[in-house]
Amino acid sequence: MTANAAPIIELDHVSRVFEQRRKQVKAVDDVSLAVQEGEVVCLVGESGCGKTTTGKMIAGLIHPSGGEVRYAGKNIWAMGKDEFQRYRLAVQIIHQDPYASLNPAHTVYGIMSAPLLQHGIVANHKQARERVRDLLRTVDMTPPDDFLDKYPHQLSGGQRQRVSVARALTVSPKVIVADEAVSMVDVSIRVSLLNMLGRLKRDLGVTFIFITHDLAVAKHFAWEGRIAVMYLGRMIEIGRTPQIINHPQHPYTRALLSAIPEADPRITRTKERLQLRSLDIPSLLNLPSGCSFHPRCPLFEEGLCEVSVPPLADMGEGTRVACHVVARERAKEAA
Amino acid sequence: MTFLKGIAHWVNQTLRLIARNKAGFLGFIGLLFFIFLAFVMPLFVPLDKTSRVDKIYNPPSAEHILGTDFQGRDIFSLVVHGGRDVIVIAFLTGAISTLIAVVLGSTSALLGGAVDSAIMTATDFWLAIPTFPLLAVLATQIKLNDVWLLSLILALLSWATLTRAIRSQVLSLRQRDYVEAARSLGMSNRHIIFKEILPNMMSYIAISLVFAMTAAVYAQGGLVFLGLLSFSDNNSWAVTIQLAWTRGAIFFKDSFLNIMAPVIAIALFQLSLVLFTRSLEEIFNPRLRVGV
Amino acid sequence: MSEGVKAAGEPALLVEDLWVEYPARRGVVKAVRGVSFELRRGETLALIGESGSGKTTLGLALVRLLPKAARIKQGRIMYYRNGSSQDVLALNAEELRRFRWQECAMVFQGAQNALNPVLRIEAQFLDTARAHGMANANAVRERTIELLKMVQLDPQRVMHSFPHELSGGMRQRVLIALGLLLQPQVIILDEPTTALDILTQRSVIEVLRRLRTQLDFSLIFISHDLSLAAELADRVATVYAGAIVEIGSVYDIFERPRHPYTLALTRSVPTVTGEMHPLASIPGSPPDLINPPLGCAFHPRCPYATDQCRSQEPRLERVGDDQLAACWHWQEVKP
Amino acid sequence: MAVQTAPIPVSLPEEQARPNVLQRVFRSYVFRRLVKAVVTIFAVVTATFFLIRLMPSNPVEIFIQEQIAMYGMSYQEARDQASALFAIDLDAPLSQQYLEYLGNLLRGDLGQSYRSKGTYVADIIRQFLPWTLFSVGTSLLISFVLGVVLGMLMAYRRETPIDYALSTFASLVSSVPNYLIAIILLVVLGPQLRIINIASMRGSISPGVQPGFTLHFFLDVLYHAALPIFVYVLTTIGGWMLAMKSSTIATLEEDYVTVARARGLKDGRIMTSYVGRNASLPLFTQLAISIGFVFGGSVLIEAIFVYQGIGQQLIKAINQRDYPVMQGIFLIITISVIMANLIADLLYSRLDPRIRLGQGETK
Repeated sequence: MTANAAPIIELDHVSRVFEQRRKQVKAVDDVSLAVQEGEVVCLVGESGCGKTTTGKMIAGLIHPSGGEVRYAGKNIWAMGKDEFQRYRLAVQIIHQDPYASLNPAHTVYGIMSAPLLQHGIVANHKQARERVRDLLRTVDMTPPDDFLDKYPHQLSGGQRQRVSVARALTVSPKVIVADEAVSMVDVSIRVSLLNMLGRLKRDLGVTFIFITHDLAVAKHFAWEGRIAVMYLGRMIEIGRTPQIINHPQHPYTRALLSAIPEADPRITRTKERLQLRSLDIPSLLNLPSGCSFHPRCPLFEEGLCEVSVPPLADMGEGTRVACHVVARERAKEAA
Repeated sequence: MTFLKGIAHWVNQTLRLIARNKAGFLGFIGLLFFIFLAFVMPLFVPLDKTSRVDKIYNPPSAEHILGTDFQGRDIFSLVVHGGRDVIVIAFLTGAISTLIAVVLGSTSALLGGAVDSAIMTATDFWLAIPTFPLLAVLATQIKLNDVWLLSLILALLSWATLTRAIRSQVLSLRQRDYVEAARSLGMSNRHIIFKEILPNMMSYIAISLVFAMTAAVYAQGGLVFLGLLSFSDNNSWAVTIQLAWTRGAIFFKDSFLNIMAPVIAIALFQLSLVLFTRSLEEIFNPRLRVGV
Repeated sequence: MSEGVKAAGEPALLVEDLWVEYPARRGVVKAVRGVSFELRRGETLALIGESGSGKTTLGLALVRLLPKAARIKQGRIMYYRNGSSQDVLALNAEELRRFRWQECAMVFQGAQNALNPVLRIEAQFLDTARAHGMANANAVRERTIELLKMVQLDPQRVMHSFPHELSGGMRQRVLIALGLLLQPQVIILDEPTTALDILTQRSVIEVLRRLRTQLDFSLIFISHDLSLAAELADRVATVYAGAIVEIGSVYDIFERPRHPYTLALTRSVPTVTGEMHPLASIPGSPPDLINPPLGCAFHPRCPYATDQCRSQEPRLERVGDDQLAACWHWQEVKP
Repeated sequence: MAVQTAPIPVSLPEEQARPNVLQRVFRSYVFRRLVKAVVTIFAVVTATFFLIRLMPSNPVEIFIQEQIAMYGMSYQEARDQASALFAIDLDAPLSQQYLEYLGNLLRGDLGQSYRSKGTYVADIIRQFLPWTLFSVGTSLLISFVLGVVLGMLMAYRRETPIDYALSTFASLVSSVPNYLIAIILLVVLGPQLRIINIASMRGSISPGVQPGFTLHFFLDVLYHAALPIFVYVLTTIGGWMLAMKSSTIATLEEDYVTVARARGLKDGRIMTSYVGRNASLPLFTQLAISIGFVFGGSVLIEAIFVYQGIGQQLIKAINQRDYPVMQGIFLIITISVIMANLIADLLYSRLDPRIRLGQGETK
C-alpha cells in the first residue's frame, strides 16, 4: 500500500474501557473503520452507543485501550512530539453544546487568535485580526467586526456554533469530527449550519466524521458518504448512505429507521414499525452475552444470537452487517 | 498615556462592578476604612506607651476620644496601631493557604492517579480533625512577632477545605468542552491552565482568599486571647483584648471601651471582609465585565 | 385514532387574548402576546415553536404555574366540563389546587427530574391521590397498578423504585401514568420526548397514541419537534415570538401552510423516508422577546415581507375551513 | 422479513442489585467509613504524639519556671523539687515512648497527669467531656434545626423585609468570631446592663447541686450552659440559614417541585417532603465540618464563660505542658468529631436514596 492510498483516518480494532464504580465499562468495543480523504462518514446511534468516545479517539483526545488509531497510515500514539502535534492540528473537533464549547472569559477574537498566535500561523495581532475576520466570513458571520469583541454569552446558540467551527478552521484541519454539532440548535438555525458545514466540505475538501443520533440529519449531510451505525459500543452496520437509509439490513438499524417520526403526517402515520421484544436498552455495566442486541431483537434465535458475537460480514454493495441471522439468510440466497 | 487611560478605565469599571452589589460595596468601603486606619493613621497618631496611674479607665474626652485603658494609655492610639498586624497576618495567611490550595488542588486534579489519592487522603485526614485545638498546641512554639511563621501555621487551618474545593473546581473546568477544544487545537499546557482554566476560577479563588483571611483573623485572635501565642511589645487588637481581659476590664463599667473598642474593630473588619466577597463575584464574572 | 376534527361543540379549554410578561435584566420579556385558541374535546393539539418562542410560558400559564415574577397582563382562560365552566384565572388558591391535576394535568420537559428523588414511585402516586381526597390507599394502589400496566411498565417493580432507578423513558411513562391518576379532562405535555432516544421516544409515542383511544381526555403537547406533531396531533398551532401565527388541522399545517414561518419550518426538517430534497434554511435569528420587531414579528426573516408587514401586526384570520393564519400575504404563500 | 408480533413489551427497572446485595453494599459502605474513621484516629494519635513532644520546653521546665517566679526559689532548688515530683523519664527514646503509649492506649489506658500525680487522664475526660458534649451537641441541634427552618423561610419570602432582615442578621453573626460575640455578651449583659450575674453562671453546675434526674439539677445545668449554648447557636446559625436559603432557592426551581404544584399537592406537603427534605440534604455534608469547628471553638468559649468542659482542661494542660492530658483530650475531641462526622454521613446516606446504593462515594 502506498502512502497516498492510506486512509486519512483508520481505526483498527479499537476499544475503549472506562472504569466506573469499580466496574469495567466497554464504551467502545472492537471498532474498525477506514476513512478516505475528503469522505464523509456519519457515526449514528443512540446515547451510550460509544459514538462520542469513538469520535474523541479519532481526534486523539482519548487514548484507546486496545487497537490502533492511525492518521495517514501512522499510529498516532506512536508518533513523535512534532508529528503528533501536526496530526492533532489536522483533526479538529466541534462539540455538541455551543454554550460549553467557548470559554466565557474570552472574546471571539481572543478565542480565535490564540491558536493562530501560538502556532505562528500569523506573526502579530494585526494579521491575526485580519485572519479572524476572514474566518468569520467563511462561517457566514458578517460583518465580522460586529462579532470580534463580543463575549460568547452575547451570542446566540447558532452564532456560537459558527464560532466553534471558525476556531477549528484556524489551524486548517484536514479532518473535522463534528460531535452532534447541530443537535442543540433550533430547527430554523440547524439547516443553515448544516449547509455551511456542507459548503466547507466541498470548498475546503475537509474530511468529515459526523456524529449524530439523527438518521435524517445523517442522510442529508452524508448522502454521498457512508453511515456507520453503532449499538452499545459496537459497530453493527456500515455502508453507503443511500443503502443504509433505503435498504437497512441489521434489525437494529431497521428498528431505528422505522421508529423515527417524520415531519409529514401521511408518511409518519402509515409507516410500518418494527416491534422490539424489549423497550429498554441494557446497561453498559451489564452487557448481554453474544450479540448485545439479542434481548430486543425481533430476529432473535436461541442458541445462536446469545452465544457468540456476530462479526461484521460483507453483504455486497459496500455494506457490512453484524448479524448472525442476516448473514445466514444472505448465504442461503447466494447458495 | 493610553496605558494610564487603560488603568483608569479598568479602575472605573471595577468600581462600578463592586457597586453593583450594595452589601459588597459596603464591605469594600469598610476594607478601605480599615486599611486607612491601620496603615495611614499611624503616621499621624503616635502610639501611646506611657502608663499613667492617674488616668486609668478614663471615659472618652477631647484628649482621649475613646478613653484610656487599665494603664491610662490612650485607647484610640491602641486601636489605630493595633490593626496592622492583624491585617498583615490575615492577608499573608490567606495568601499562603490559597497558594497551597491552588497548587495542591490543581495538581491533584490535573495529575490524578496516585498523586490525587495521596493529596485527597491528606485533606480528608486534615478535615476530620478539629484544627483549632491543634493550632493551640502548635502555637505555643511561636510568638506573635514571627509574622511569617505564624501565617504559615495559621494557613494550616484552612488549606484543606480550600484544596478540596479548588480540586473539584479544576476537575469540573478541565472537562469543559472548551478545554478539550484547546487541547485539540494543540495549545500548550501553560495556555490551558492559565488562559482557559484559571480565568474561570478567579472569583472562586479570590473569595476563598478572603474567607481564609477571616479564618486567620479568627485564629490569631483566639490564640492570643487564650494566652497561647506570646507577644512582647506587639500592639494588635487581639493583644489589647487579651490584656483587657486578663486585667479584669470586663468587670468594670468604666472599662467598657478598653475591651469593646478592639472587639468591635475586629468584628467590623471581619464583617467587611465577608461582605466584600459579594462583590468579588461580580468583579471576576466576564458576563458582567462587559455590562450586558 | 381520533383523526380529523370533532364537530364543533363546547371546547375543553378556551384561551382568549392571553398576555404574559416577566422582568429580565435587560427589560420586560413579552413571552406570550395575545394568544387565543380553543382546545376541543378529545382532540390533541400541538403547540410547535422553537426555544424562546414562549410556548412553555404559555403552557405554564394555562395551569397558572408561572414563576412569581411573571405576570398575566390580560386574557381569559375558560375551562369547561359537563356543561359548567370555570374561569381559571379567577380561581382562588384552593380551587386552583383542586383544578390542577384533577381537571388539568401538566407533565414537564423531558421528565428527567419531575419526580421527587427521595420518594418511591408508589408514594408519589399516593401523595397525589391524597391531595385530591382519595384517602383509600388500597384503591390508589390498585389504580396505580392498572395505570402502570397501561403505560407498559411492570407495576410491582416500578412502584417500589426510586426515580433514579428508572431510565428516562420509564420515568416519562411513569409521569404519564401519574397524569392519568385523577382522570383529568385536559393533559398538557411539555416536550414529552425530548432527550429520549429514538426507540424510547417511539415507545412513549405509542403509549400516548393508545391511551388516546382508550381514555377520554384532551391533550395539548408543547414541542419544538415537528415530526412529533405530525405523528400525534389532530391540530397544530405554530408559535412564533410569543404568539400563535397559524393554527389548523395537522394535514393543513403540513400540506397547505399559510404562514411563511410554518412553511419554512416544515421545509427545514429533514426526513428519512422519501426522496432527498434540499433543505431550506430560515435566514436571520430568532426574535428577541424583549424588543420584538415592529409589525409582524417574523418580517425580518420573511421572504414575503412588505412595508405593511414592517408596520402593522397581522391578526389571526380564517384562511381555510379550519385554519387560521396571521399573515398579510397568506394568499401568496405557496408550498 | 416477517415482523414478529410479540406481546406488548413491558419494561422493568434497570437491573438493580437484589435486596441482599443491596444490603451488602450498604453494609460495606458503613464498614468502609468505619475503617476510615479508625485509620484517621490512629493517624491523629501518632501525629499529636510527636508534635507535642517536639514542642520546646517540657512540663519539668515549666514547673521550674513557675516555682522560681512564684516562690523565688533558685533554679537548683526548683529543679530538685521538680525531680521529686515528676517520676517520669523524659529521656527515654521517642520511639519507645510511642510504642508504650500505643500499647497503653489499646488497653484503654490514657495515662496519668504529669502535674497532679495520681490523676488519671481518663478520669479528667470522664469528668469534663460530658459537659462539652452536652453544650456543643445541644447547640448544634438547635442551630441546625432553627437554621434550616429560618433558611427556608428566607427562601420562601425571598426579597421581602423578612428575608432582608434575616439575611443581614445571618451575615452579621456568621462573620463575627464566636469568642468576640461571647465577650460582647458578657460585657454588655454583665457589668454594663447588669442583666445577668456572670459569677453565678460560671462552672457547669452550682455548688451543692446533686446530679440526678431532678428538675432542679436539669434547670441548673441549663442555667450554666445557657450562655455557651447561646453563643454556639448564635455563631453557627447564620451559616445554616444562608446555606439552607440558597439550597432551598435551588430546590424551588427543580422540576419536581413545580410538578408537585401542578399535581395539586398541598403547600405544606410540598414544603416538607419535596422542598425541605431535598434542600436540607446537602447541608448534612456541611454538618461534618461544622461539628469540628464548634468543638474546636469550645476551647475559647469555655474559657470565656469559665464553663467546666474539656476545652478548658485542654488549655490548662497546654499551659502546663501536661503531655498525657493534652494528648488524651485532643484525642478524645478528635474521636468525638470523627464519630459525629460518621453519624452525619450515615444519616445522610439514610436520607438520600441515591447515596444508599453506594453511588455517593465517588464524590
